[in-house]
Amino acid sequence: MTGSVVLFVVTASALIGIGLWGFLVQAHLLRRVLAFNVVGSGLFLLFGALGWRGGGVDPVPQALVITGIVVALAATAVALWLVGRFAEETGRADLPEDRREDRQEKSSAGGRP
Amino acid sequence: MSAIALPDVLTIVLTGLGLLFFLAGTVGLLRFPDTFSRLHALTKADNVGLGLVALGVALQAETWGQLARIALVWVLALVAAGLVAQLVARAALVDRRLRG
Amino acid sequence: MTVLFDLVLCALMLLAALAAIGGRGLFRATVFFVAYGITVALAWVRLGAIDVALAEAAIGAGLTGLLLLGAVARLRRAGAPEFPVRAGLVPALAAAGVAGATGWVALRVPGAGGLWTEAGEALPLSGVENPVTAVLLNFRAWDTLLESIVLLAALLAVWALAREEEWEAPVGPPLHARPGGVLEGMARLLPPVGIVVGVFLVWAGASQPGGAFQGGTVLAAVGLIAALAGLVALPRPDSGSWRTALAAGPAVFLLVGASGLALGGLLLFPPDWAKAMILTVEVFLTLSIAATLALLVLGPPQPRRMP
Amino acid sequence: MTGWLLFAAAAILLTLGGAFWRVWQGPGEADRMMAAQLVGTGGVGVAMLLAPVISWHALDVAIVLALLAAFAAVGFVKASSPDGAGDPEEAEPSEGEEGQ
Amino acid sequence: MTGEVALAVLLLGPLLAALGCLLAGRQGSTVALLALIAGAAAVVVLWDGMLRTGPIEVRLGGWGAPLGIVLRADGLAVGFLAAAVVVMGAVWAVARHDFATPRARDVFWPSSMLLWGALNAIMVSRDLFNLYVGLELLTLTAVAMVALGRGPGAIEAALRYVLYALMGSLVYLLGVVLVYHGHGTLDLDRIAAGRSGADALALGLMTAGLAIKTALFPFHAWLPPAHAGAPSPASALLSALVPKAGFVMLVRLWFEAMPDATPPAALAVMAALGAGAILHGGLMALRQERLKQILAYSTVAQLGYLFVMFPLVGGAGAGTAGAAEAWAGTQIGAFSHALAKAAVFLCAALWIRAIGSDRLADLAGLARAMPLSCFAFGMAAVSLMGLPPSGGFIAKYLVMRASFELGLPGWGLVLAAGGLLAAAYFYRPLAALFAREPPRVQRTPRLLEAVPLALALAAAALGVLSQPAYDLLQAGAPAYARGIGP
Repeated sequence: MTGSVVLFVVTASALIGIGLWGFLVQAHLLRRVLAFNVVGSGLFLLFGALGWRGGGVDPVPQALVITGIVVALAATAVALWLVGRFAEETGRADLPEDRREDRQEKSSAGGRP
Repeated sequence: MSAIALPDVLTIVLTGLGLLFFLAGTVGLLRFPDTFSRLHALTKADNVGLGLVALGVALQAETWGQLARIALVWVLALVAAGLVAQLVARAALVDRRLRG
Repeated sequence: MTVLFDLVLCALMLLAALAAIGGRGLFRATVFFVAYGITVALAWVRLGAIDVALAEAAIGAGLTGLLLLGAVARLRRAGAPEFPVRAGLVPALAAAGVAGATGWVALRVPGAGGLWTEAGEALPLSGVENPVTAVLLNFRAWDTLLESIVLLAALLAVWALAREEEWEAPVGPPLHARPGGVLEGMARLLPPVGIVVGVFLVWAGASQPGGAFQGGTVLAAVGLIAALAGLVALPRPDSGSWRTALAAGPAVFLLVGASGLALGGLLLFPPDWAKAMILTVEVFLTLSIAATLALLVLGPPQPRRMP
Repeated sequence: MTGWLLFAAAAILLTLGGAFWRVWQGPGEADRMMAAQLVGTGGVGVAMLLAPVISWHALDVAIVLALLAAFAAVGFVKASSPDGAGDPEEAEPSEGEEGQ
Repeated sequence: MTGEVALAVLLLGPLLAALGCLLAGRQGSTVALLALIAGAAAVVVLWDGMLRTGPIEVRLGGWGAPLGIVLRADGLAVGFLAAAVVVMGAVWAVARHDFATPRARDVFWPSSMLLWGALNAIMVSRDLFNLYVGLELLTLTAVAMVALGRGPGAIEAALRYVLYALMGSLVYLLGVVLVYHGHGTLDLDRIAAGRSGADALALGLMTAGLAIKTALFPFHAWLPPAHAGAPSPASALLSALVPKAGFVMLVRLWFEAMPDATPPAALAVMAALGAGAILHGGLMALRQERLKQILAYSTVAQLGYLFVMFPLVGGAGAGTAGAAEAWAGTQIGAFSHALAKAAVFLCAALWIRAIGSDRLADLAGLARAMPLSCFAFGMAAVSLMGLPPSGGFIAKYLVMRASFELGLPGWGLVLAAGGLLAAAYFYRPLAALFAREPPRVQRTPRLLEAVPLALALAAAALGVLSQPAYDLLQAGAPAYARGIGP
């Protein structure tokens, strides 16, 4: 059974890496929320895979992962509605500091007012 | 033949057929030229595939509870697929007309 | 043969995650994320953690998908531009570093074996047979109580986004559907089935996979389908009955927890009373979770334009 | 038997890979949503095939997946309607702009 | 037993009150007042019980570690519980008049009670995952308050806050997963008893996550816009209390759970980030045009003070009398910052209500119309600068003396530089307030101005009467903080 554990641990770590990369690289806010969810599910998979033995997973990580999934949903809902409201107000879906065309002007202004 | 019990044989045959229908549905999804023919292929093949798999697994079931759940899954999938296909088709039509 | 299945499943998960994050087009990213949620739910089934698979399927594939699709539509209507992924070496190295280090340490460091034995020994005293429910609603009841309140806090944050004058408006967009149409037919057919499944999941949670969160999520989902078809009059944020529903679960949990003080300890469930106390808490908790999740997905109150 | 069921489950997963290709290509949003529907049905099939192998409670997961796979499609259809809250069937394609 | 009842009141009370406020609608503030009175009484009971019998421990559900969750009210926790009640009470007094509209009222009162409840839960929890859920609840309530702000930047500030917070809590959770893998438990004391190869990486990840949540430089970008954008009474809560939760968690992790996984280099890095926060926060505060932005950057700087103690308490200094001084000084500094920062933000709240703006130019000559609150602002500024007689001064003095004793004078000089910068960025608002301009201002009830004054006096009193605070901290302090070798 250890072969499968290694596979799931490696996959979970890779998912965390993909999600983190997506969160750091993306400027589009909805994609960053999506990347957050990928990191979250990868992290929970890692938690489950490490607690995996024979037929099932250690009940404590299972309970914590369920709690984590619900908390992640709550945070995602808040973030997505904020993104929607931000887009309605500014017509943009990225934070000012991530905007490419503002970068030149920002560097000359020397940081945020 | 006695080495494998009859229900197991039937399960293998049914799930194998189901698998083929899933394959057909996917091939249809990939090969067919336009949205509506894909939708047609997908909905038909997929649900028959699922039905066969459900029958195959039902043969392995041990309690009535499990049989009831398998039946519920199939019915739900059938209903949902039918409704969704109709909605997706209509949305595609509206989408085409707006962009058309 | 299990290795073949595991390899294909893991490949699909990675593929879906990469496509969801790397690909162009918001809508495509969202569809890939829904597909990703389904593969992760299957991974949890493969690990034998059915409780978590239920939660992931209901939340990951279900509610999160609806939230994302709604957000994509809203961004498109607000005219927010999309733009390609920016390549970046430093972020890639940082992400690879963290992921690599985590994977390496997770594989190299011998596990301490977790809490299998402790949970097993304490299970008979917990009042339920399903160990996960025992952990959630007895051993670590304080986490679950705080978590149900996190949902309420999130809803308050979402409602705070409404402008001052919008507060009197009903919650969510002005949902409507063609009378007698397919969407309305669906909204009449699925909810009864969903309610049966949801209630079953909650009731069965004591002895088999299921529980308040999974059941509550399914109930929220079918409630939303009815709302999406315009069959349900959406409440206003200041509607007393809905606020009572929101507060009922956490309130009962708090009172039951406080009553433990009289029985000798905070959040104490004496073995012979535990099952009854846990079930009461679960019933009210499910009601509140379903109401809170549904309102979270519907969003802040929005004024109805006069037709 | 478990070997066969796992093989069949792996095969259905591969067909989901095919559906991923349609999601990637598109070209229309309806095509992508259709493929997502296939992924949902395939997921239900895999969950059912795993039931006899891992745990019969996997059928509950299959039920939830079947119930909620339709849910995402409803979300898509609702989101793609002109005002984001309507129903594609309201916008009768033949009568033009009736759907706000 | 009474200790457990008091703790129950402080943990379940605020949550029940939040539900009460949600249902009470217009009477939300009265429900909140009742909860605050009960909470204050509970803190007094805890403080007294703590001094007599030492830390109060509660095994939730009777299970105890490793399966159940253990709560412990030690000196540090009771200190922050007390600071939280005082600040919440003051914010209640000022906020009663501010949140009149149904939207603001129905969101602020439940959220503030939840924020208070989450803070209390974090201060006494001994379980890593329980701390995560508490921190998430704290963050979501804080985001709700920032989103309540009416200014143009409020939505953007809340969005940036949520994004930083989301990733911070996940990075922290990744560390928790590795700890559970290595130790098989989530309880701080059982983790301290064991060793695991994953400790270094786990502590690094948890620290990074908490540094983001505590807005420690260079992860502070989200704090200034959020604290400046939120309504002023909410800003007082955000600046005075919220980042302290992440700080206390870091202290427990570094010095109580994993003292051996913290090499001197890592301790120095934490202090260096603290120094960076002090300098960056101070310099940025000098360049702001609006009072609330100055105060927000002042928070970034003041949070930097708290991390200077790391190389003094751990590493070479571990177990010496100097370490105990540095630890006690830092905690007293955290308490006095909570009181003083709440005072200045509440002053800002009163002034914005009176003249509608917090631009320095508009504040000119306000002292002649509202002398009480301007004097309170001055008193609080004295504490934030670390001048005698104030809690801030005692804190700075103890940490500087410890740094010289332990042969690491550099960190002491950093604190001195911080004090100078604080004096510089507080000079501009003070000069404006006490300028000769004839102000035209709408009357503000004297009683309201007494609230920030009370807080400022409390911050000053912490300097004069630092002995009770010192005794409280020592009473429940773990070994490293009592000058006893680990």
